[in-house]
Amino acid sequence: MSAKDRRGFIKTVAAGVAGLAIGGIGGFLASSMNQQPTTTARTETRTVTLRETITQTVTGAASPRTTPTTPLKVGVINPLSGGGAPLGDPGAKGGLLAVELINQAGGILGRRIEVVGPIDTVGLPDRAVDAVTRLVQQEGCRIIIGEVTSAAGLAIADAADRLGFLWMPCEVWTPRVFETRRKFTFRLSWSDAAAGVGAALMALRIKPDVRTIATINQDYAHGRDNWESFRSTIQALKPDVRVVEELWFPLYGLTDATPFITRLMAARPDIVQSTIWGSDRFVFYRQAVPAGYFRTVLHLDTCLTGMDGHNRETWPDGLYAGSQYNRFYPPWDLWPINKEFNEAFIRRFGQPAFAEGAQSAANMFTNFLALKQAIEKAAATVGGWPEIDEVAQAMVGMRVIGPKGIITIREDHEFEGPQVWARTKYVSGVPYPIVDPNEVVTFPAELTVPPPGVAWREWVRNYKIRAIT
Amino acid sequence: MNVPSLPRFPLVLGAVALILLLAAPFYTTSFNLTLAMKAMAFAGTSLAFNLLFGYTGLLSLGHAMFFGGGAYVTAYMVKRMGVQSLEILLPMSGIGAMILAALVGAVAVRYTKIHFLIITLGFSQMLYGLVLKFYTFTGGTDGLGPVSGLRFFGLPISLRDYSLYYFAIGVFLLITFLLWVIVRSHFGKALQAIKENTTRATYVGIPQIRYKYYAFVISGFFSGLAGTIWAIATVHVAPDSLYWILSADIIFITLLGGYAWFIGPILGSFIFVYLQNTFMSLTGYWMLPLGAIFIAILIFARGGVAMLVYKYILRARR
Amino acid sequence: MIDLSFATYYILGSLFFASLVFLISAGLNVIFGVLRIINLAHGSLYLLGSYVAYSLFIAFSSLDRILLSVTVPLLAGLIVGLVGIGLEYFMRTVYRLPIDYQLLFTFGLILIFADVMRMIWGVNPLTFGAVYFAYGTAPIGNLFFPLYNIFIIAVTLFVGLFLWYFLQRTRLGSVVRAVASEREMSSALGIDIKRVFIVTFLIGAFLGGLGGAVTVPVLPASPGADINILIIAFVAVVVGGLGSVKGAFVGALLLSALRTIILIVFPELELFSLYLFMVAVLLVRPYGLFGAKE
Amino acid sequence: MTLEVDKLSATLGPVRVLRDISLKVNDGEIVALLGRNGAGKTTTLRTIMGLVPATSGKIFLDGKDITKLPPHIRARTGIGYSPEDRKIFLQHSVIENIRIALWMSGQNESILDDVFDTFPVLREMKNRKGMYLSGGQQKMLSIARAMPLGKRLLLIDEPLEGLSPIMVRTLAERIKVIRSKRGVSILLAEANVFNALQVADRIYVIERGEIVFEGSSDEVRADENFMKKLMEV
Repeated sequence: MSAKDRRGFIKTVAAGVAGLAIGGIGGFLASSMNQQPTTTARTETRTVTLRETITQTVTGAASPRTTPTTPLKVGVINPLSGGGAPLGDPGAKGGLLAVELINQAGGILGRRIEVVGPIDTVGLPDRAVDAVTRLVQQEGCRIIIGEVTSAAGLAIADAADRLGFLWMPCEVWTPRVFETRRKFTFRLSWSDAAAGVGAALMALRIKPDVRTIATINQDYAHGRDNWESFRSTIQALKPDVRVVEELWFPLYGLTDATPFITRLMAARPDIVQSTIWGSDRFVFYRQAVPAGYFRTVLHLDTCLTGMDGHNRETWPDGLYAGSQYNRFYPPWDLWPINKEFNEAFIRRFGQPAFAEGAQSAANMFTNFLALKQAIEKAAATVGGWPEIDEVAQAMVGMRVIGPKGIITIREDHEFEGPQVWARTKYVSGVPYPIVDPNEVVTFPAELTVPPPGVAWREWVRNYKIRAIT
Repeated sequence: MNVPSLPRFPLVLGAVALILLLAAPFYTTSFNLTLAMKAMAFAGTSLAFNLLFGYTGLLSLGHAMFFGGGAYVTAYMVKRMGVQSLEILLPMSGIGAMILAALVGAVAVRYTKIHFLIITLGFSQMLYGLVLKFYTFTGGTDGLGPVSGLRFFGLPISLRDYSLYYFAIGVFLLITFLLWVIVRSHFGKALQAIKENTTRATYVGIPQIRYKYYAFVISGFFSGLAGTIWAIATVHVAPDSLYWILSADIIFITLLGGYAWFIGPILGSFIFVYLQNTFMSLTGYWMLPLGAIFIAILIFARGGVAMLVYKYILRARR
Repeated sequence: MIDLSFATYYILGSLFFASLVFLISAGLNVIFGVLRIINLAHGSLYLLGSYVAYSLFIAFSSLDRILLSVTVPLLAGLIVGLVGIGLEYFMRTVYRLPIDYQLLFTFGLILIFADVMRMIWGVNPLTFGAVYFAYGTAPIGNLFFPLYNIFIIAVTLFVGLFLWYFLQRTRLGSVVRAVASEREMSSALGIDIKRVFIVTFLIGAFLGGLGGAVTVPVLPASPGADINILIIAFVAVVVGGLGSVKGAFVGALLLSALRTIILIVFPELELFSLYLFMVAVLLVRPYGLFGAKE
Repeated sequence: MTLEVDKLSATLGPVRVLRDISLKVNDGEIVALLGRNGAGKTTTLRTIMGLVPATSGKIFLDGKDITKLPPHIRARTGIGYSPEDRKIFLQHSVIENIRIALWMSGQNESILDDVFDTFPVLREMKNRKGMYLSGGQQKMLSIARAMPLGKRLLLIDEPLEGLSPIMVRTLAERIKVIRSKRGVSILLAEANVFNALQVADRIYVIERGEIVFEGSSDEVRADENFMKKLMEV
C-alpha cells in the first residue's frame, strides 16, 4: 500500500467510525429524550431529604481511637474581592450554610466543625498559598475548602500535597489540576474538558447536521481549554465540521461587545460555543439580545447555573445552556434536597445565590457533605477518628448525595456526575427563565468526563461514543 | 526630601535582625518562613527600585516587569526546560531581567519625572499583555508552577529542611550587600548628584543619561534576582507578578520603609507583607485598613518607618 | 466578508467604546490639568457612579425609562461630584508633595473605595437593563444596532461640547484654565485657588460618576471594574496629552479605533498593542498629542 | 501711607532671603527697589503679595495688617502684581487675560478702556493668544493685567528689563501715566539704576536681603559716586 493509499484507507475507516459514532450518539440521545427527566439514580433516591443526608451517620466497630472533643477546624478560602468575587462570595456562603446545618445536626461523629475564615485569596496564587499555609500552620487546619480561579487552584493543589492538607475547590475548571497525580485534592465540580465535551454532544443533538462552528470566549486558559475540548470532540465525531470564527474577549473588562457580535453574525456559524462568566457575560448578552444575535445564531453556553439573576433582557428566550447544576435542576419536586438547600440558603442569607453563584454555593455545600461522609466512612473502617490520609482514601469511590444530585468520586479524585443541558424558556408569572422540562438532557459522566489516567486532550481528539453500561 | 546627615542605624540593630532572621526556623512555623521569603523578595526588588528612585530620582511604575520577569524566567526554566539547578536559575533570572532592562532602559532613561513613570508603566504592561495572552508559553492566567525539585550544586533544596529558606536569605543578603557597595561607590555618589541637581551633575562631568542607564540596568538585574526568591517562595508564578498593582506595591513598600535610608525598603517589605497577611487573615475587607495605612503613612510618617525608628532612637539617646 | 452595514456597525461600536473611554478620561484629565495630580481613584469614582445610578434606577424604576436615562445619570453624577468634593478635602494634604506620594494616596483611596462599595453593594454584577431596552434598536442592513449605544455617544458629544463651552466661553471656565496654566499667578490675581480646586474636583468627579451612571445599563457594576476602566482611560489620557480635554477626546477615538482593529485582526495582542501605541506616541511626542510642555 | 513693610523676613527652603526689611510707599508715589540679581527684590514683592510666607515682620496696606491674608484676598484689597517672568496665561487671549483680573476686582468693563488707552498696542491684538505675543508685549500685558486689581498699589517686577531703549522710555512713561490717571502707588523692582531713575520718586537699595540705602531719586542723581557704585550692579 502506498502512502497515499494508506491515508485514503485511514480516512475511510475514520469516516466509518465517525458515522457509527454519530449513529450511536443519536440513538443514545433519542433514548435519553424518551425517558424524561432521566437518570434512574435520581428517581431511586427521590425520597431522601436534606436532613437525612446530614443526620445519617455510618457507625462502625468500637473504636480504639477516641474522637477529639475539640471542634474540627476547616479552613474556607475563596476570592471575596476582585473579579472572582461574584463566584467566591456565594460559594463561601454555601459552605458556611453546610457547616451550620451539620453542626445543628450534631456535627461529624459528634464533633463540631469550626470554620476558619472565609479568607480572601483575591484569586491570586501567592495569596492563596499564603492563606492555606497560614491555615495549616497557624490555625492547625488539615482540611481546606474553596477557591475559584485556576491559577490559585493549581498553586493550592501543589501546596496540598506539599503541606499535607485535604483540599476541595469550590470550582476550579482547569483540567491541568489533575495532570499530575494528587494525593489530597478532590474536585467535586466539573472541568473545562467535561464542559466542552458536553457542549459538543448537545450541539450534535440540537443540530445533527452541524457543518460550521465558532466560539466566543474570554481570552485565557479557561476559554481556550473549553473551546479546544468542544472543537476536538465535535470534529472527532464529525470530521467535516469547519471552524469559521474564533473570537476572544479581552480578559480585563469587556465593555463593548458589538464588534464581536457583528463578526459572529457575519460568519454565520451553525453553532457558537461559549463559556463566558461573570460580568463579561452580562455585557455580552445585554448587547447581543437587541442586536438580534440570538435570532440568527444558535448559541451554546455553559452557564445554566442559576438564572434568577436574569430576565428577558439579559437572557434570550430559548437559549441552550448546560451546567453540572442549576438552581432549579435537579427539579425541586423530584429532588427535594435541591429545594431544601435553596430554601435554607434564602432563609440564611436573605436572597438566593446570584447567577453562576448558585453553582458555587451548591459546590461548596456538596464539598462539606462529602467531607462529612468521608470522615464517617473512614472512621468506620479504621475504628475511630481518622487521619487525613485515611479520609482521603475514604473519599475514593464514594457516592455523595447532595443538591447537585448524586455524584461519585473517582479513583483519580475527579468528580463524576451527570451534566445537565437544556433549553430555557420564559413562562408567565416567573420573571427569570426556567428550564424547559421538555428539553432537558443529562449526559452521564462516562460520556463527558475523560477516564482516569487519560490525558484529556488525547481523549477528546479521539472521542468516540462509548457504550453506556 | 533632605536626609538628616547623621542617620546611620546602629549596626547592632542590623545584626540582631539578621540573627533573628537566621534563627527563625527554630522559633516559628514554616508559614512565617514563607512570608519572610516573600518579604525578602519584595525587599530585594524594592532595594533595586530604590537605587532608581531614592538615589537617582527616577520614579518607575513598571518595576514589576523585572521582578515578575525574573520570576517567570525561573518558573519557565523549571517547568518547560527542566532546569532545576538554582546556580543556573538564579543568574539566568538576573540576566533575563537585565536584558529586559537594557532594552527598556535605552528608551526610558531619556525621560524624567512623570514621563519616566508613564513609559515604564507602558513597557511593563506590554510585557504583562504578552504573558497573559501567549498562554502556550506562559500558561496565561494559570501561570507556571510548581517551581519545585530544586537543587543547588547537586544538593536538593526544599523548605522542609529549611535549605530553601537559607538559600533565599543568601540571595537576599547578596542583593543587599552588592547594592550597598554600589550605593557607596563613586557611581552611587554620582547618581545622587544627578538626583540633587541634574544640570550641575552634567557640569561636573557626569554623563547623566549613561549613568541613569547603568542604574536602570543594575536595578533590573537585582530585581530579577529577587524574582527568583519570589518564584521559589510562592512556588507558583502568575501574571500578577507583572501587573502594575505590584509596581505600586513596590512604591508603597519603599515609601513605607523610608526611601531616604538604604535599609528603608527592607523594613517596608517585612512590614507590608505581615500587615497584608494579617489583615487578610482577619477579615474579607482587608483592603480598607491597608488603604487607610497607605494614607496614614503619608500624613503622619512621611519619612517612612525608618524615620520613625530614627527619631525614636534619637529621643532615647537624649 | 465585511460589507457596508458591517463597516457601519464596527464604526458605531468603535465610537461607542471611544465614548466610554472619553467620559472617564475627560474627568481624569480635568483634574490633572488643574491640580497636576494623577487621580488613580478616578476609576473608583466611575464605579461609584455605576452603583449609585443602579440604586437610583431601582428606586425610581416605576418612572418612564427614557426620562430615567437622562435624569439618573445627572443625579448620580452630582452625588459622585459631592463625594469628589469630600475627596478634595483630603487630597489637600498631598498637593505640595511629590508625585510618588500623590500616587500612593490615590492608590490608597482605590483600596478604601473598593471595600466600602463592596460593603454597600455586594459582589454581584449589578445592571439595569430596562433603560437599555427602552431605547430599542436600529436596523443597519440586516443587523441591529442598540440605540442606547447611540445615546451614550450623544451624551459623550454633549459632555465634550459642554466642557468646551464651559472652559472656553464661561467666566468660571476661563478662571479654571488660568489656574491650570499659572497656579500661583492666578492667586496673585485674586483667584481663590482652593475654590477652583473644589470646582475642578466637582467637575472631574461628576464626569466620572456620569460615565459610570450612563454605562450601568450596558456594563454591570462589579468589583474590579474600577481598575479595568482606569487602565484604559489612562492610556487615552497619555496618548492625547495629560491635562488636555481635546487630547482625551482624540486619544479616546484613536485608542478605540486601534482596539477595534486589533480585536478583529489579532486579539492576542490587544493589551500589548494598546501600550505599544502609548509608548510609541510618547517616543514621538513626549507630552502626548495635545499635551502642553511643562 | 499706602504700603508699610515692617522688619519683614522670609526664607526659601533653608535659605534666609529677606532679613528685617522695612520700607514705605506713600500715596501716589513710585518707589523703586534696586538691587542685583539674587539680592531679594523679587522675594520682597512676592512676600508682599503673599506668595512667599513671611517668617517674621508685618505688612500694612493703608494701615491695615495684611501679613496673614492669603494672596487672593490681598489682591482683592487692591494690590496688582506683575511678576518678573510675566506669567501671562498663554492659552488665553489678551482680553481674557485682563478680564480675569477685572472679574476678580469686581469692577465693570469700563476700566478696559482705561487699560487699552494706556497700552493701545494691546487693543489692536486683544483677541490674540498670549503665547503669540512678543516679549515686550507680554510685559505690557502683564502690567495691564495688574491694573484692574491694583486700585491701591501696583507691584511691578523688573518692568524695564531686557527692553530696547525706546521701549524702556515708552513703558516708563506709561507707568507714570498709570500713576497719574489712577492715582495708585507703585513699587517696582529694578536692577538697572538708570531705568529706575526714569520712573521712580524714591529708591531703596537692597543687598543680600537687607535694605542698605534709602533716598529720593534726586539724591541719587546728585551723588555721582553712589551712582557709579550702583551701576556696577
